[in-house]
Amino acid sequence: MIVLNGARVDLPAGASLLAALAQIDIDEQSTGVAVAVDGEVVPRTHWEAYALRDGARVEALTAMQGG
Amino acid sequence: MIVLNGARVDLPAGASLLAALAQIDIDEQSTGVAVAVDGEVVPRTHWEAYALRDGARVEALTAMQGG
Amino acid sequence: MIVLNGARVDLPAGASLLAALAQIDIDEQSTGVAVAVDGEVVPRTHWEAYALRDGARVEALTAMQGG
Amino acid sequence: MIVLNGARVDLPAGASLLAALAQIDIDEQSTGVAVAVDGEVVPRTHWEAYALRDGARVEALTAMQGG
Amino acid sequence: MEKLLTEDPLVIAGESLRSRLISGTGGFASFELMADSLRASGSEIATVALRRIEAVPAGSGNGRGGSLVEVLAEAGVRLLPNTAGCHTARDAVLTAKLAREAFQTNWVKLEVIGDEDTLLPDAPELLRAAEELVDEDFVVLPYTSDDPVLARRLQDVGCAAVMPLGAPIGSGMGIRNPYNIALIREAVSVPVVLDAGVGTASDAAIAMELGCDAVMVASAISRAEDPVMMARAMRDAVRAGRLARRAGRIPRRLHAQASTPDEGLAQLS
Amino acid sequence: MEKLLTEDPLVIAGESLRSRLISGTGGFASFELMADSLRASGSEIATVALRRIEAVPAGSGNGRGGSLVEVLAEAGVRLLPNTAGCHTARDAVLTAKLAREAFQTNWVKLEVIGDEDTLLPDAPELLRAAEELVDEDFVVLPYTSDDPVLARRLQDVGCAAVMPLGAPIGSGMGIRNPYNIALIREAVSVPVVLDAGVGTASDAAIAMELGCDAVMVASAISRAEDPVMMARAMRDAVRAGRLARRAGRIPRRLHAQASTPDEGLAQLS
Amino acid sequence: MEKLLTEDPLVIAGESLRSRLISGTGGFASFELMADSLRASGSEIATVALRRIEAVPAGSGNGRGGSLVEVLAEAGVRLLPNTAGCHTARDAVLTAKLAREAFQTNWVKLEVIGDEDTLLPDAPELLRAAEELVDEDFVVLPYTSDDPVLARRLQDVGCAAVMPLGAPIGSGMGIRNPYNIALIREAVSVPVVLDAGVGTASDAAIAMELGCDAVMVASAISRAEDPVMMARAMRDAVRAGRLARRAGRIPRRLHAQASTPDEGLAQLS
Amino acid sequence: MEKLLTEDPLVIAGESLRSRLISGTGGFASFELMADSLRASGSEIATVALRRIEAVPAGSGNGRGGSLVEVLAEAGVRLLPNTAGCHTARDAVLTAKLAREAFQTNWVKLEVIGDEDTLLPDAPELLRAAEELVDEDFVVLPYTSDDPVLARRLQDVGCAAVMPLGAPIGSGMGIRNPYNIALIREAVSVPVVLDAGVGTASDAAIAMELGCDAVMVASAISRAEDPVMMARAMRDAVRAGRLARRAGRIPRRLHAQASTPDEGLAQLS
Repeated sequence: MIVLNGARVDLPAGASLLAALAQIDIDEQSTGVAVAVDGEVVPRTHWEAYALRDGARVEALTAMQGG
Repeated sequence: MIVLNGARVDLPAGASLLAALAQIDIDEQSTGVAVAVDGEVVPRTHWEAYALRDGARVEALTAMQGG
Repeated sequence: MIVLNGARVDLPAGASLLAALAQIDIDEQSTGVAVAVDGEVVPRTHWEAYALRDGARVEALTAMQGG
Repeated sequence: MIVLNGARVDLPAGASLLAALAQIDIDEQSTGVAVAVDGEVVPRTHWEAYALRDGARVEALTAMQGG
Repeated sequence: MEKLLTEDPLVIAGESLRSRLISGTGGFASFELMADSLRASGSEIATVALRRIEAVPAGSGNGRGGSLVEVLAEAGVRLLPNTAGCHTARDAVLTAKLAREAFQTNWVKLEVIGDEDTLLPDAPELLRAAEELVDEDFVVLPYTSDDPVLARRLQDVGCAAVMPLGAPIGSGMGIRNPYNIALIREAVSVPVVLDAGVGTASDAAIAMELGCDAVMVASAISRAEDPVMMARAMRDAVRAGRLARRAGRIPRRLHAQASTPDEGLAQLS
Repeated sequence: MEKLLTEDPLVIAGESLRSRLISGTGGFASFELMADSLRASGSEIATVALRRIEAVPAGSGNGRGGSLVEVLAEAGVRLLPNTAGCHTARDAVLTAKLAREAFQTNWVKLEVIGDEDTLLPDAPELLRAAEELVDEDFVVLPYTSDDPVLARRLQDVGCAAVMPLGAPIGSGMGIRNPYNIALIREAVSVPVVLDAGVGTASDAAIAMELGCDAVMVASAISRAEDPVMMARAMRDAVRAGRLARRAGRIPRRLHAQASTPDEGLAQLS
Repeated sequence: MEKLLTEDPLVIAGESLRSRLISGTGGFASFELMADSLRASGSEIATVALRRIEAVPAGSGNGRGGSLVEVLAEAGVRLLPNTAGCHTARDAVLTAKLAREAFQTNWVKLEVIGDEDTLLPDAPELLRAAEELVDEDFVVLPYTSDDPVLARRLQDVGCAAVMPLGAPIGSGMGIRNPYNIALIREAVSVPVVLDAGVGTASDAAIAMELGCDAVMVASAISRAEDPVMMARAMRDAVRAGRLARRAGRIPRRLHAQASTPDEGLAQLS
Repeated sequence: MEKLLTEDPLVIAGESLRSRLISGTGGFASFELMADSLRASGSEIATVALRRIEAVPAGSGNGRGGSLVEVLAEAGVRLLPNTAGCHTARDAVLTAKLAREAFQTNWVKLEVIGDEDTLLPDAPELLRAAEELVDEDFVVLPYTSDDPVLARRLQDVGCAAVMPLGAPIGSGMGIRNPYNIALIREAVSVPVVLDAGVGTASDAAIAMELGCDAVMVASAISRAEDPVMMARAMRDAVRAGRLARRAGRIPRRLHAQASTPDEGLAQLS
């Protein structure tokens, strides 16, 4: 289990960050997107190799209209 | 007939201003009061002698709280 | 003698307004100019016929930069 | 040598703070006065016992009209 | 303060007054509240309007202006009749004459209103009425706009004081154009009484600091949540502003000026 | 007024005060003028700075801070030492400790200056010094900017009051941003003392109307043409502003609201 | 912008204008600088005064108003004669008639000055002159105070527009009493042209935002360090203020309203 | 104007910009309205926030930030990510790093909020975050209070510009304390971008006249009744204020100064 943008997501043990992001239709080609795991930025080049620990907190962010 | 403070009042022909004012409990002893007939001030000393023409417009005024 | 724009000017008796204005190089062709004699406007078409009384006060005005 | 309120003062080796303050007519009875040596407050009860190091920076302060 | 104020009286038409606060009498919930507020304000003058007498059961004195006059007399204030509600010079002049007849005073706060929404004065009519009343030996205190030229004209026709507005009557907006009040102070030598617009104490203080000789307050006291307390506030504010004007304030500057000099500053580190 | 003020005391760190005006002692031409002004102001607290003792002929007490302390004692005011001139938390903390030693008071008006031209406070250093002094059991009254967030932080670290500026020290510009003072009033529960910027009486009244609990005045009194008269003006203005705040002012409106009703208006023409 | 402005013309007395900026011609260092500034300002109307012709060497056209008229014609602006310097209705009316004779225009910017220090208008004389000139078929644009009642009276006697002042001529103080300008906008239906007081671009924008239909600028351009650049600034400011008025501004509020919503805010710690 | 603006570019961190208006992207009813407004404003920079991606039906690109990025690219503006919603230095720094990853820009509008009601910045946290981001090679544009000392500190730690507020975000109150903005202009040499508080066009002009190098506008455009028209108004107002600043305005004076000289005045009566 991990937490993706605040929601619990069940994933096989040792699933990659890339697999998690697939849940919200994000892949390495997605533009204007950035991801942090447990409070650290993970560059997209590492998404495939990055194995998520159980309970990892993933924040996947993109641009929103703002001040 | 005269008009006293906007209200029609029936009075005998040649009635005095003093008689008209009696309608609203005003007499020569009343304090803080002034009277105009047809747009002219009539001093209280003349109220008794002043004979009202028919249709005379009488304004009897006193102090009111104000700016 | 007349007073032209505040200055005394000696002129023969019965001289015309046009003659007076010649003193300051004004004639019927001058543009942007208006004339008053003794506080009344005199249209340019009357300058020649207008005989100045002795002591007449002539104001000959034109445009100046202003507010 | 010590520095008392910014001025160099020559004192015998191991002189007391009290002795230094005497230069400016301050003693333990002086009211409205406080003293710091090398950036630390020295309570008046310690002035006599306090032996000044050579080059010690003494600030002796009192009330002044202000803000 | 007593001593101070008798040192520095307000003089209008030769009459010397100790208080520089003139109060209105409108808008109070009761005669009692009005009387308490007037006492708390320290005012020596209070304005009243003239209205039609209503017929009442014989004998009873209720609703009689007489009783208002008595209450004000007990509160120790002199009456200043106004011409509120008049829109023409003619009506204002007649109203002033009726007031003189009713209250035996030739003082009048002259109001000639030009607009119902703003209750702003009508300059030409006001000037005409002022001229006529001065000829009739009235002591005329005109409620005027904050126009320095009009204020000067009103002085020139013989008004005993001018009463420029700070803002529309009852608006509580304070002094919208302090520059004009300062210009009026320069333009006339008769007393300047700031009239209308005061909403709270500081507005009254500002008026005095600008050089006004007195302040007239009505709604700001009578319609406050606690009129008696606001009356005290106004009394103190007028006093404060007058003292500050006389004391000579410091100049304004963009940058700071230390109130604690640096001389003798310790070297602590 | 006595009665009123004892009804409505200012309480700082558990101490109850009748006057809501705190005076500075700098800028007076003489000790005598200072003492007379302090008495006229009614202040119960006056600020003093700490500076180096100057060597003087033995025996003479002249120029001794001691004599200043005595004059202030005679004038019946308690001392509030400030840390004027300090640019770092370290210097301010040491100065506060020296003041406690010199005057046996743990109250301090904390100043940490960030800029010489404006004498504005340095927010991070001020917060650091406040935290440290609170830990050392001082009653800390910080001179701060008009930043509501900083005021809240200062309360959160344990300051006994906050002293936001109205404008730079000695500028006499009044309260440049009344909105921020109102926001500070909302943001903190400790007393808010308007400090710096007051130029004349109405500025002090406005501060109180905005909800400040007290006002600190220095140059506006000491550098006025007549300091004693200005001290009286400030006393009355603070009182007026406090009363007006409590009395509940009328709302502001763009248009007029008659203070004299039209009912019963005569038909004169 | 062309498209926009032809969509939104200024109409005075049936004449449609694309520019909402009226320029004065006084105070320029040279005719050339005046002409360049007028072009940069985009003004279609420029005011001129009437003065005595000075005797000059025969033949030379120098100093002839004629040449001023020519320069203005080349700059593509129409003349708006004023009655500057007149202190009575009588003088102003005669000056207007002379201007009509000299320039073949029945438009006049009517000025009747009541005070030399402030150059403020004299209300009763102004109203009298306006009435007389309207009877003589003039298109009267009166320079008036910011008194809403007087503005209404001027409309009622037939003025084609009203030109209230923001502040005294040449003072550069901007709009001292924006409330009165807003009240004038409510009080009249004829065009309101803000006249006098503009000191810099934002003053002109504020005038338009308050609902004025146009702005008159003289000294603020001609006496600026760089008149041509200031003329550009005024052109843009009038345009900006007009657009902002039409676009419907957001309301003012004491507290904040986020422009970035919190929805979807990350939990980063 | 093209020529003019290329003559007078805004340079931040070595980048030269022709527009001095920075736009926000929040609060628009639609992407289309946002794009039209951005074009009308002439802005070359627009701020965006970072928020969580919402799961959407596979294939659909809706609600994807990607589409916002594309719309802004089409509108020809560069992105300036902000850290809106962050309350600590730590969150703000991480958000800036995520923005750099997402948008390949090292520019960041740094916001560290200290209070929910006013959205005012937290001075010590802001300074800490700025220092850290400068060390990480970011081009830091901090949203700060109007405190000149804090602005100076932010420059000292290496910020590329400072973005002081005029009033709380979305309040539309304009520049509540112009003195502080002028003092900030004196205190720093980096560009000063007025951020927050602008409500209408004249506010933007005033900011430029006070010496700001640019203005940031969000709600005043996006929440106006007609955002595209207000965007035009802001473009013109920024231009007008900049020109007016450079043109050198006339001084302010209490009294009048005639724009029409009296020389040659006719004697008509």
